[in-house]
Amino acid sequence: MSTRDLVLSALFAAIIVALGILPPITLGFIPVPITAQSLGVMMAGVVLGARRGTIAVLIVLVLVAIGLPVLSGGRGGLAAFAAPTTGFLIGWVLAAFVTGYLSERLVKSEQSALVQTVGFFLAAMIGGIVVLYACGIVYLAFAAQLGLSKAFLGSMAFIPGDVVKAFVAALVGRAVMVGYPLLPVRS
Amino acid sequence: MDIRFEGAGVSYGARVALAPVTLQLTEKRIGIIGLNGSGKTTFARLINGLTKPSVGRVIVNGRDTADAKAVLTDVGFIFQSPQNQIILPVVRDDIAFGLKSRGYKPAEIASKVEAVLQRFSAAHLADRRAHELSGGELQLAALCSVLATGPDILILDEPTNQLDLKNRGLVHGLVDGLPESAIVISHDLELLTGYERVLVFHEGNLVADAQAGEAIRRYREIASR
Amino acid sequence: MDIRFEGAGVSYGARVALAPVTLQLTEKRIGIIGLNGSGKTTFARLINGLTKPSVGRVIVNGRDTADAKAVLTDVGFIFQSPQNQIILPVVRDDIAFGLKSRGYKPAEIASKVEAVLQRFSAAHLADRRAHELSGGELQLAALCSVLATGPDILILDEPTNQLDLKNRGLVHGLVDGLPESAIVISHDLELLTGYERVLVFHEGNLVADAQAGEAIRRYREIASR
Amino acid sequence: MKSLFVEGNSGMHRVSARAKLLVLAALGVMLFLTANLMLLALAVLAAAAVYFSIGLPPRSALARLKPIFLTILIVALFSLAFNPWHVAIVALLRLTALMLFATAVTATTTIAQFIDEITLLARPLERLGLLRADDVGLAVGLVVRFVPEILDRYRAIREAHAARGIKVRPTTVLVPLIILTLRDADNIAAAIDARGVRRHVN
Ligand SMILES: Nc1ncnc2c1ncn2[C@@H]1O[C@H](COP(=O)(O)OP(=O)(O)OP(=O)(O)O)[C@@H](O)[C@H]1O
Ligand SMILES: Nc1ncnc2c1ncn2[C@@H]1O[C@H](COP(=O)(O)OP(=O)(O)OP(=O)(O)O)[C@@H](O)[C@H]1O
Ligand SMILES: O=C(O)CCCC[C@@H]1SC[C@@H]2NC(=O)N[C@@H]21
Ligand SMILES: [Mg+2]
Ligand SMILES: [Mg+2]
Repeated sequence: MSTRDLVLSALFAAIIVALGILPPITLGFIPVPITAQSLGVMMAGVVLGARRGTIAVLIVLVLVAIGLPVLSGGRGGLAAFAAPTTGFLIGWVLAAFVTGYLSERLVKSEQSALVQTVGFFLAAMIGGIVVLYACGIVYLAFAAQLGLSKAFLGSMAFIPGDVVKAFVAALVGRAVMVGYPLLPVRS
Repeated sequence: MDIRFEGAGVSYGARVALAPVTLQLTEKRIGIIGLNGSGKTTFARLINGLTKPSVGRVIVNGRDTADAKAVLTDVGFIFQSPQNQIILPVVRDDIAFGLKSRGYKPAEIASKVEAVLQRFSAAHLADRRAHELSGGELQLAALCSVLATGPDILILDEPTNQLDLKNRGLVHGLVDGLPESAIVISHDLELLTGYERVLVFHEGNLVADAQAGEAIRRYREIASR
Repeated sequence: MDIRFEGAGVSYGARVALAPVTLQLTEKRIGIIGLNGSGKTTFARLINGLTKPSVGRVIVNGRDTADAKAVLTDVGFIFQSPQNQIILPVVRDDIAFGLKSRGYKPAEIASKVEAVLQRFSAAHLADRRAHELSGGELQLAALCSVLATGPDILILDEPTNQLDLKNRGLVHGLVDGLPESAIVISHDLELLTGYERVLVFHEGNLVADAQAGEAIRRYREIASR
Repeated sequence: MKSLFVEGNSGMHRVSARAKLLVLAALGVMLFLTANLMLLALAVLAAAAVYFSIGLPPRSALARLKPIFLTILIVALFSLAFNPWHVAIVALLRLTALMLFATAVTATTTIAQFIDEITLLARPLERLGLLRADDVGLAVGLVVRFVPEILDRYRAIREAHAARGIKVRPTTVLVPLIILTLRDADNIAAAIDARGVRRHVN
């Protein structure tokens, strides 16, 4: 990995951490916080692409593991990997990868603004919602003995917020692409 | 322009960033100098209400800055790091953006954008990406964005930072030619030659308020201590 | 120090950032001036191999910079934006950082860190966070980090940017006192007074190579066009 | 950014980081192999004993547990509403024991120790050419170094909105924030390369 790619990933990890300053909203009946950090995960994929986006998220997980309070609400430490929400946390890695991979495939610089935005939106929806929720729900069902259907139902409370996040990520991705083209082009 | 400081000062906790100042500013060109951390930016931010006084009041054109919104339309501010000031990636969009939020119609916006680009001979920058601009070009773009909305008073915080001799000359010329009132913070003392009023700050205190020549002499004396 | 440019030039696509240059640099103090975008930074980056020549070669102390690794130990570089130069959170760790990767043992590292802090009277900065430092302090910390590894040649890219008169004086003093060879890029012409050799760049070309007085005269002429 | 490490000299502090991490991993597996309530309750008691022995004042020791324990409890209650009671209790006990021990490991292991272990884990990947093990420490340092810088920039961008009378929206803040941060990355990378730190890489 070039030094530039390493630094890009680390700085995006820093952006994800910074998004954790916004306090999480915890819905009374669901144990997983609504957090702006998952917006950061989507943006990492959209802006940096699959490889660097994935590394950015991995760096965040390393920071969590070594005891830095980088999750929203100042949480962190290995205990974050022993929570019912751990599936979502680990799912961030796959989410960034899939979002990035699809962004690289769907969005081309010669497309119109609308097509690009829609491309990024689809990438963020599939990576940041479909794939992420699959990880989160399976883990929740298993670790908390909740059963798949209940875990699924409970997680639906995040859908409205996460659709909005995917939309914001798409707008940001398109604007950054215009202002600072960076996404790796696939040959 | 009519700016009155009435015993206005700023503290952060126990630290005094600006000791209370009482004065009135009406001159067309006002310079501000002082060492790093002496309180220059703090003083300027009081004028457009970005910082609220911890004691006293600041009155701009008859309005208390405690109600920042009223003052913002009168006062334009060019920040010390202009790259933080450009909000949209493309220069033209950024200029239009401030107008849009003031409720102008699309046709008006387009004509105002053209007018300001014309005024500063900056048409060649209109479609450039802000992040690719050189220091001098960035300063110019920020100036266009801020002046497009027609403020009455302009504050420039170290506008010639990082610029070469030529760009510096360009900015000097631009500032001198502004019909608006301008308050200029600068380490670039040449920029202030001829100013009838220059304020010198030191460790949070206003230590001189004089013509350029006298004020610069005081500043050099402080710097050489 | 012995730096040879042998027809070395840099292009980005069709754009020529630096037209081929042939010269030899052996003087202890070398100044570089020119307008924004004239190719100064590009020229300097060729010396430590951060940028590779598109044509020609650059030889530093007998080694081709095409093999950047060999050259990096000889050449220290202080960048145009010092806030991006301090890489680790705490100054002391940052200074140690460059040493660690050169394979020194922990005890050696500690003593070298102390030595460089001593040399620049910067011990008070050792445990400060990079993020909290003022512009002048950042420059000082960057100098410590780079010189700790003992390069033979130091390149400073606009070291007095954004500094007030006092800090500027401080940096002038530091640079003048360096026993290392130094190549100084600057818009701050005072910094270069007395330099026996100053290069002037314009639009990617080396347009003058002379004593400070003569070079600065040429530069002013270019800037006033 | 302050780490969750707690200064001290308890038994847990003296055990090597590697041993603690191995035990934690083993615990993670073993707890899920049994559904025996007695055994699980015992595990919780043991983990609690370890956790409360590390020398943290009881009040802050409890405060640290709160956020994650709360989620575990809520999930258990949610589970209780739909599942047989012992299923819910099993999940509650498993996660509580694991969380207690994990919190104890975090509180007694320094960042430097963690980074050493992660670097070691990364060595095999390095041999595959996937990454450089030493980059782990560098990346962590970079994030800690630049988070405050990013927050400052966020503040500056918000102020620019205020000064120009523009309403703050997520996109108009995030776009300049990301562009400016990415642009810094180029300069920072050059600074790292110039210091010859990652020398065997292009
Ligand atoms: N938000 C804040 N919190 C705490 N201290 C502050 C804050 N803003 C400014 N200060 C302090 O107030 C003092 C004056 O700062 P100010 O920015 O006005 O200086 P300045 O004269 O503009 O300096 P420079 O030439 O470096 O721009 C400094 O000591 C600064 O550290
Ligand atoms: N990576 C790059 N890709 C394309 N163009 C570049 C690149 N780096 C530099 N340039 C261009 O090469 C020219 C010389 O740039 P350089 O940075 O050397 O100027 P400079 O003299 O250091 O200017 P300043 O005083 O603003 O620092 C400029 O026109 C610049 O836009
Ligand atoms: O512990 C954490 O902070 C990580 C939990 C992850 C939260 C998930 S991400 C997808 C979903 N959307 C949210 O807003 N929160 C959850
Ligand atoms: Mg200031
Ligand atoms: Mg330069």
